[in-house]
Amino acid sequence: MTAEHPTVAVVRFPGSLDHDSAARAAAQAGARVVPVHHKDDALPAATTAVILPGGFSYGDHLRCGAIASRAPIMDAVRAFAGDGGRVLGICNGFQILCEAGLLPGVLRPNRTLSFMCRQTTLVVDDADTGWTGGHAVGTELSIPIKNHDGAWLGDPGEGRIVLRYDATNPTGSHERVAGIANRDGNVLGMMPHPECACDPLVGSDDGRVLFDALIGAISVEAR
Amino acid sequence: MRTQTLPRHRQLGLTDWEAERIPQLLGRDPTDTELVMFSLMWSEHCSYKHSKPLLGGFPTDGPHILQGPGENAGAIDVGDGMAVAFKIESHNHPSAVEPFEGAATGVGGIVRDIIAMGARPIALLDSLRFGELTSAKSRFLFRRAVAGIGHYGNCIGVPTVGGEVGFDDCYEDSCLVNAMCIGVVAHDGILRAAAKGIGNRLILVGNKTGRDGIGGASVLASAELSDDEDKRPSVQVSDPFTERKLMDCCADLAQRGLFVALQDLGAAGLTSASSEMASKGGLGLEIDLDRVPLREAVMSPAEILVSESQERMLAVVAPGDVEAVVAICRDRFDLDATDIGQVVAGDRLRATAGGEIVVDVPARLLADDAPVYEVPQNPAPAPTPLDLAAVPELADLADAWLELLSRPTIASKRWVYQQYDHLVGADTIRRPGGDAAVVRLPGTNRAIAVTTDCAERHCQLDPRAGGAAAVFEAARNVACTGARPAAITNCLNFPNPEKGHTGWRLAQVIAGMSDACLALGTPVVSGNVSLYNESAKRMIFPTPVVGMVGLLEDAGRSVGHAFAQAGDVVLLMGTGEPRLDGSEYLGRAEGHPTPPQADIEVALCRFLADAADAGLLVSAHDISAGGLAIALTESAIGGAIGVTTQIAPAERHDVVLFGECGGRAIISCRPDAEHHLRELAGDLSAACLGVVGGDEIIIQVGDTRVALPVAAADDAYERAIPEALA
Amino acid sequence: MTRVVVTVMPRSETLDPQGQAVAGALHQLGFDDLGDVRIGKRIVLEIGGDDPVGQAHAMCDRLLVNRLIEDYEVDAG
Amino acid sequence: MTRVVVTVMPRSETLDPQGQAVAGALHQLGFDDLGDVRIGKRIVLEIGGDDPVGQAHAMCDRLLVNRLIEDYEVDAG
Ligand SMILES: Nc1ncnc2c1ncn2[C@@H]1O[C@H](COP(=O)(O)OP(=O)(O)O)[C@@H](O)[C@H]1O
Ligand SMILES: [Mg+2]
Repeated sequence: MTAEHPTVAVVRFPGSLDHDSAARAAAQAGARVVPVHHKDDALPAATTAVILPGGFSYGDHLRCGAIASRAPIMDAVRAFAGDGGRVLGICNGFQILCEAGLLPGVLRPNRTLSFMCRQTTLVVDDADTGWTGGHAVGTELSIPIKNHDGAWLGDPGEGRIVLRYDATNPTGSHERVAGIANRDGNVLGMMPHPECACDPLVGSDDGRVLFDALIGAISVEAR
Repeated sequence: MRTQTLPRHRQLGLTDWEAERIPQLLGRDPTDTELVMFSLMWSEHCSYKHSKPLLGGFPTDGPHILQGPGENAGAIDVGDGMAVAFKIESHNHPSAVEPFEGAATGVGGIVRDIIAMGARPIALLDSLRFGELTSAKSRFLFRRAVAGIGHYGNCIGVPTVGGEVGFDDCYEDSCLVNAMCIGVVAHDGILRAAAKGIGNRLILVGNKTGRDGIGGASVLASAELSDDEDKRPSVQVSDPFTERKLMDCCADLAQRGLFVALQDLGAAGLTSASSEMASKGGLGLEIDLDRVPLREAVMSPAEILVSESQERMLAVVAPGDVEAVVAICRDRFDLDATDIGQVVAGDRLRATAGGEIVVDVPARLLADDAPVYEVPQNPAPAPTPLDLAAVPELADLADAWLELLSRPTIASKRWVYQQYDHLVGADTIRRPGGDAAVVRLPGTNRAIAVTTDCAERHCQLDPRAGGAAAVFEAARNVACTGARPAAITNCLNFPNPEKGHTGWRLAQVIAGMSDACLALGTPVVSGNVSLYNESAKRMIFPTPVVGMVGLLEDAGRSVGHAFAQAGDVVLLMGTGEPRLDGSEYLGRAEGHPTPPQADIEVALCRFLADAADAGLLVSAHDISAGGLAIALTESAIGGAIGVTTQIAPAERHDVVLFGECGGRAIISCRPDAEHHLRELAGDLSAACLGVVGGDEIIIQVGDTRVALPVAAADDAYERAIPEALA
Repeated sequence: MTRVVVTVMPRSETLDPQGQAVAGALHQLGFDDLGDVRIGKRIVLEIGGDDPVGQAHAMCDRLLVNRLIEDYEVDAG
Repeated sequence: MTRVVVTVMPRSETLDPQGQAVAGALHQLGFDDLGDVRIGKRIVLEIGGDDPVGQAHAMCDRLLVNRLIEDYEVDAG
């Protein structure tokens, strides 16, 4: 079972919003998806990858991602990441990973100081993390953003920039960072929503590469 | 203070006659708490006392209607045992006082109506009206209302997929903020509000009760806004985070079959929720006010009963399930859930505080027996015809065209919808910016098309025709996406119906909407009325906002409004007589707009859906504000490609280009599909307009050639609203 | 330029969803002996002229404070 | 219960886009004699026990403050 259908844990916090679509996208890529509650203190035994989905956990109160990053399940996620397990944080999930110290930097309000929902063009910047499939550096992906605090700020040297925005850099992110991984490359946070780009009918299926990577990389390791 | 000297019932907004009626119905004098409850439940906002007799005229039946008006929302069958529940509601007066929180809590309120049906909200729309953007006040209201709607919708994870915004000086003192919500639910999962089962418990779920909006929405919405500070309630602050938890929690409890009945707490709070649940169920309810969780140290029974604290729901639950319900709310969703009373035999609503009975009235008196008033029916004189000779025909039509494109009412609304998450759920197939939005029903291959529309100038000039025009425009928008119009909800935003011609206009608009609904087979399943939208200086136009839902059997067959490829043929479908009367080009409510032609509208909608089903359309776009030239421009901008067209001249070129009327849409198709489409069209007129291609929008009227580069048009269209706000 | 501090807090009878969420989170982290939590803003301005405090009040009136839902205080220095 | 006030301020100008936006808006309203504007948070907590200030510091550490971008102060009363 685990070889063809690796178990992907999708963690749900109060105020998570994109967990269902992220689960759908992971399942489409071949995963067995297991929802995990924020108050749980362990990941399912067979977990081979974790998704922290988008949303407004705890209403974005205090600082986005801050309260969720202190939830009981996060200790398990931290341990899982420490063992080299793949963790994908999307939007609020990215904010949570930064607040949890698993990724460098912080996410600040967009340069418009308003919420921004639009399709964006991302450019692959590091093809060696395993997150972008076989796509070479410079490959463009069309994936939407939808966030209020989407401008990453930090020291890129503390991680690996996997995806950048094209020159329009809509959120005003430092170094046009759209997605950044930790130095080991197994934890990725990205503001754009690949789960909203897994079906040409909803605008694009370029986001599938990330879910395929989540699964593909795992099948390689599992062998 | 002046109000101190008024008799109590007048302070509360009851007329002398109403105050005399209460003891007659009750058989004794009401307690002060009861009087407060009556004053709210008998307000226009809660009782519809000035509009109820007229609303009866709407057609509400149809084979696909599962729930018509009267519940928290209407519901229609969408196949495979699934239903779609939807409703639109106004939050005009609170938004005028505090636009961010007013608009945000408006969204929260309509979402709870959908939750109360047992449905999962899947889409939101908003219909907005403000004064001209040259007014600082209107800019502020517009900016803050949009931010508030975005804040709430984004935070609860329901995509805001569409809506409309219009600007006219008549809304300067009375902005309109209407929100519509659509949810999905299995037929057998539809919940209703009626209390059932003597001995069942009443569980209050969600936020604590505070002094929010005491006497607020209901009193405010029932009288013209004055500067009377005393009438200003404490503003409700939105808490979308709690709403999302409430949404998830109610879905979970409904799934487990733990609800006997469910009702949201809106205007008049616990009073309205409990009296309606009791009255609908033909049973009594007992509430122990000492058990209601409070945010303040001390609140009077009346305050607890009429508090409009947001993000609360009232559920009827079997006694054996109470423990499970409370535990799930608390442990899984971090929500308060409190047993506050029970269903009892009889018909009375009884509330106790400190062991004493403070309220004991037949629930029906509060919920159903408010007085009903016939509003005066004074027909407005027919408007004077438009003197075309007095409307200067501009020498440079391209200039006029660009100017029209950059009018805020016509210009791109990207500044608005970019602040709304219109993608969450990953089922948005047609995004805002076109005609209707298309949203896939989760887990299926079907989709709904949704839109809100109005024709307020038309309604001002000719209310019956205008009411019909609003419904037909909504239907065209839905049909352009390939969907078949199914049903409508509506929000009747009007001035004071007791004055002038407003009562008559209200009746006429309802009659016109009903005509159109009957012609299209789209019954009214829900709605809302907002009256008294006027100040000493200004009255709003009659603004009946129509929210329509249409169905697409195959989500993959939906059609967008954008031209796509060079060489595609452009056809003008349908017929109408474009006029400048009441048009956006004219910019004022003057003259006689073209009355809608029901048979053409119906045939056009059918054609568009059939053509989409057959996979023959590349694009379809209805012609509305700004006329043919604007519709062509929007299709060209949408596809970033030009078009060359030829149109027969009429007495004036500006009438041909910018004149408005219903019954028309522009489609594009591959050249080899044209023949098929003409066959499908039957008697419906299909005139060849031209060909897609190039980077200019060229319109040849007789021997006059007018042209705009697509890029210049796009620039004017996109820049208008951001620049008006800068 | 004088440093003026404006403190803006939610009015006592209005709901403070942010304070409520933070209180809940602190409880879950084990801070049990905790009552009400309310969260507002602290705005620190450098203002010139003769009457910086008067100016600050004017700024509160015009922009910084929403009197319908917030109370404020102005302190010099 | 003791009332403890936690003040949280952004560490630098780049970290305070809101302060900059407000400064711009105040200038537009005609408040010309205006220098820097900084916007932070004021968190008012009711804390029980013997050491409310110590508790508040612990809360800042655990949740209330992100030291990467924010500085804070704790005041009793
Ligand atoms: N307030 C709003 N919220 C969301 N979308 C909006 C809003 N106003 C306009 N839109 C979107 O912009 C597009 C154009 O609106 P409108 O000009 O009213 O269309 P139409 O003329 O077809 O009714 C539509 O897709 C509509 O959904
Ligand atoms: Mg349209």
